[in-house]
Amino acid sequence: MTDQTDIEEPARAVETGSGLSSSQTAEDPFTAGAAFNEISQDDALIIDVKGYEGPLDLLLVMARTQKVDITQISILALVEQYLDFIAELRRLRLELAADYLVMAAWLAYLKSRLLLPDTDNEDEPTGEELAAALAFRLRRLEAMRESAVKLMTRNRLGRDVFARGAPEGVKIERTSEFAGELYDLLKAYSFQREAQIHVNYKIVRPPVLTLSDAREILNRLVGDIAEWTPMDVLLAQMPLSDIARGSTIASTFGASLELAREGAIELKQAGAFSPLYMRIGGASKTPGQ
Amino acid sequence: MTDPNTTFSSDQQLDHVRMLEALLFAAEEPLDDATLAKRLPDGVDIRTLLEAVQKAYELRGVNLVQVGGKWMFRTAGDLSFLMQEERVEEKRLSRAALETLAIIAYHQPATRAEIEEIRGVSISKGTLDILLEAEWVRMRGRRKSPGRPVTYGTSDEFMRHFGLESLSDLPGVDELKAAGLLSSRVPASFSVPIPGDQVQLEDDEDPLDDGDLAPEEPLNDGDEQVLEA
Amino acid sequence: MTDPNTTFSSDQQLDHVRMLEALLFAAEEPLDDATLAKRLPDGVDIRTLLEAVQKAYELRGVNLVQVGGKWMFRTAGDLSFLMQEERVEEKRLSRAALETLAIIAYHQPATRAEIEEIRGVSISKGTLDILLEAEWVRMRGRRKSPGRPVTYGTSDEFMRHFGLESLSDLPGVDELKAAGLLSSRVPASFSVPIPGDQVQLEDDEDPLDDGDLAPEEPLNDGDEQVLEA
Repeated sequence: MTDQTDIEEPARAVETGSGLSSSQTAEDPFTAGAAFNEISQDDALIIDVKGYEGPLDLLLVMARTQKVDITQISILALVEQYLDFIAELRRLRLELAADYLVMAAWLAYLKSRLLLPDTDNEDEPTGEELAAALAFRLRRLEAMRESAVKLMTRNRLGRDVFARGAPEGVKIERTSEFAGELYDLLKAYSFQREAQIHVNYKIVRPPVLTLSDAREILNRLVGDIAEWTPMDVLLAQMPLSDIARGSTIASTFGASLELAREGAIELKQAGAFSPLYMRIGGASKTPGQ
Repeated sequence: MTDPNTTFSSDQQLDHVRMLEALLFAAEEPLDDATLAKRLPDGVDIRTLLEAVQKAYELRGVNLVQVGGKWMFRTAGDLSFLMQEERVEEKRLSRAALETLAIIAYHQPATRAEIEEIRGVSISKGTLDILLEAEWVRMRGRRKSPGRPVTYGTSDEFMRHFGLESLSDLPGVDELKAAGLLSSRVPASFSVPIPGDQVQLEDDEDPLDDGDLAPEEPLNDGDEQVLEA
Repeated sequence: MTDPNTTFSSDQQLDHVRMLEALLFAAEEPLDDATLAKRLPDGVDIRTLLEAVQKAYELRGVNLVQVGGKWMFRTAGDLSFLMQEERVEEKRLSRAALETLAIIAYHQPATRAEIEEIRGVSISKGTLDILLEAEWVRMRGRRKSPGRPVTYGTSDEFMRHFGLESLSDLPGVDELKAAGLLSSRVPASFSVPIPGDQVQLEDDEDPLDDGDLAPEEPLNDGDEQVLEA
C-alpha cells in the first residue's frame, strides 16, 4: 500500500501549486474547489484523478506548476508531464476515465509532431498549430474560471446588496362586474319558453313511393302485359301525381328487379341508358301452353 | 424643499444616514430604535439621526414614517394612486341566472313561484341573489295574493347594461322568430308578454314592507313564506 | 455630494421624480422604462428623469441601479457589512456548476456540447439542472445545426442577482473578447462572438418547441437528443 501514497503525492503536489485555488478564497462557498477536498484515504486510488474536472483541468493544474502565466508555458514539457503522470497511473493499474486516455493519445501525437520535422502535407496542422490549439483551450478554460470568480465576487443581490425588504407592491384592486349580452338573454328566454310548449306533432309522410307500393302497382300493371313494354310507359300509367317522379322511378326499378328475380316478370335492356323493357314472366312460352 | 445632504452636520453623520437608509430599506419589518442602534456604530444618536432622515425625505416620493414606535420607509401617501391598478373582471352569468333574468324581464312583476312555473324547474338558492347582486333585478313589491309573495322586476341598471330604452323594447314573438331565436313551429297561441312599466306597481302589487329590504333576510332559504314571518 | 432637489428644473419635474421614486420603491420587481412611462403622466421623459434620480441617490445608502435593462433600488454595495442579518442562505454551487455558469454567461448562446468542449469534460447530470433551478440559466432556443441542440443563456434573474446592466457588463468581457478567448476557435482568426442579446435569438438559433419547456423532460439524463423525442 505504499504505492498509494506515492500516487497521492504528485497529485497533491500539482494541486497545491495551482494558482487557481489560492485565487479562490475559501470563505466563498461558491468558488471553493470542493472537488479537491473530497479525496479520502480509502478511495484515494480511484478518486485522485477524479479530483480533477477532466483532462483539461489536470493539464491546467500541471501548467500552473510550470509558470504562473500560462502563456509562457512549454507545451512540450506539459505534454511530457501529462504523459508521465498517465503512464504512472496505468503502471499502477488504476482505472482511468476514457477522457484522460483520449487526451493522452492526442498529446502523444502532439509530441511527435513537435519533435519531428514538419511534413509537407498541407492538410495536417503543424505541430505549432496543434500546440497553439492546446494552449488556447487551456487559456480559455482558465479565463472562464477567473471570470466565474469575478462574477461570484460581485456585489450580489441578497448577499451584498439588498432589494426593498417589504415592497408595498402595486395593489391590484379587482372588481368583478357582471356582463351579459341582450342576445344571450333573449336566446335564454326563447329557449326555455319553447321548451315549455307542449305540442302534438303529426308526422307527415314524405311524398315518396315506397318499394312495397311500387311492387304492388307493378305487379298489377305487368300482369296484363305479355309484350315487351318500356318501363316509361308503365310509369306513365301509375296514378301517383303527387309523388316525386325520381322516387317513382327508383322504387319501380327496385321493385322490377325483385320481381324479375322471382320470375314474375322479365327484363331486357339493349345497353346502358337505353330503355328498359319488361313483360310478364314466362311470356316467352306461348300463352296457350 | 430641503436638501437632505446639507442637513447633516458632518461626513460622519452622512455615513450614519446612509447606513440607516440601507437598513430601513432592506428590512422586512419596521425597525425600532434599539434594533437600529445595535446595528449602527456605537455612540450614534439614533433619534437625532432618524429625525434628520425623516426631514430629508419629508417631501420626497418616499417618506420615513414611524408606526407603533418602529420606523419604516413608505411611499408618500399622496402618491398611493400610483400603486393601485384597478382591474375590472367580467363575470358571466350562469345559464340558470340568465334564464331567470330573462323571465323576470319579460314577465315582471313575477314572483318566485311564477318564475319557477315558466322555467319548469325550481330556482336554486342564490340564483336570484346573484341577479340582485348584479343589480339587474330588484324586489318590486308584494303580490296581493295568499302568502303575499315578493315580486321581482328589472332595474335601471339592467336597462343601461342591455341598452334598452324601455321594457317595451324587448322583442315580441315575431321579432324573436325573425331573429331565429324562436322556431317557426311555435303554435299560434304562443305569446310573449309585453312587460309593463318598470317603476309603477301594478294593481295587484303592494309596496314592499319596511323589513323586506333587510339584507340577510329575503332569498337565502328559498322559501317565500319565511318573508311573512 | 449633489443636492438632489436642485437638480430638477421645475416643480413639475420634482413631482415626476417623486412619482418615480415611489414607484421604484414600491415595486416588487425591477421595472423597465415602458412600465414606468405607463404609470407616469404622458409626455414625461423617463430616461432623463431616471438619470436624475440615479444621480440623486448615487451617494446615498440606497442606489438606483439598472439591471438587465430594468430599474431597481437596492442598498449600496459598500454597506454590505451592515446587512449580515438580511443575508439569505446561499446554495453552494459546485465548481463544475460555477464554470458552466461562466461559460454560458460569456459564450451564450451555448449548447451543451460547446460547454463540454470548453471544459474538456462532459457535464455531469444535474449541473445544468442546478443552474436552471436557480433561475440563472434558461433554455434560449435551438442551434440550427444537426441534432438541433438546445442553446442556453442567462436569465433576467442572473442579471439582477449579479447586478449587471447588460451582458457587456460581465467582468472582463472586453479583454476576453480582445484576446479571442470567447471564440470557439483558436484565435488565429481573432474574430470573436459578442455574447448576444439576451432576448433575441441569434441567426443560427431556432425558438424552442412547445414541449421543450415541460419541466421534467429536458436535462436529467444528460442527453440532448431526448428533447427531440
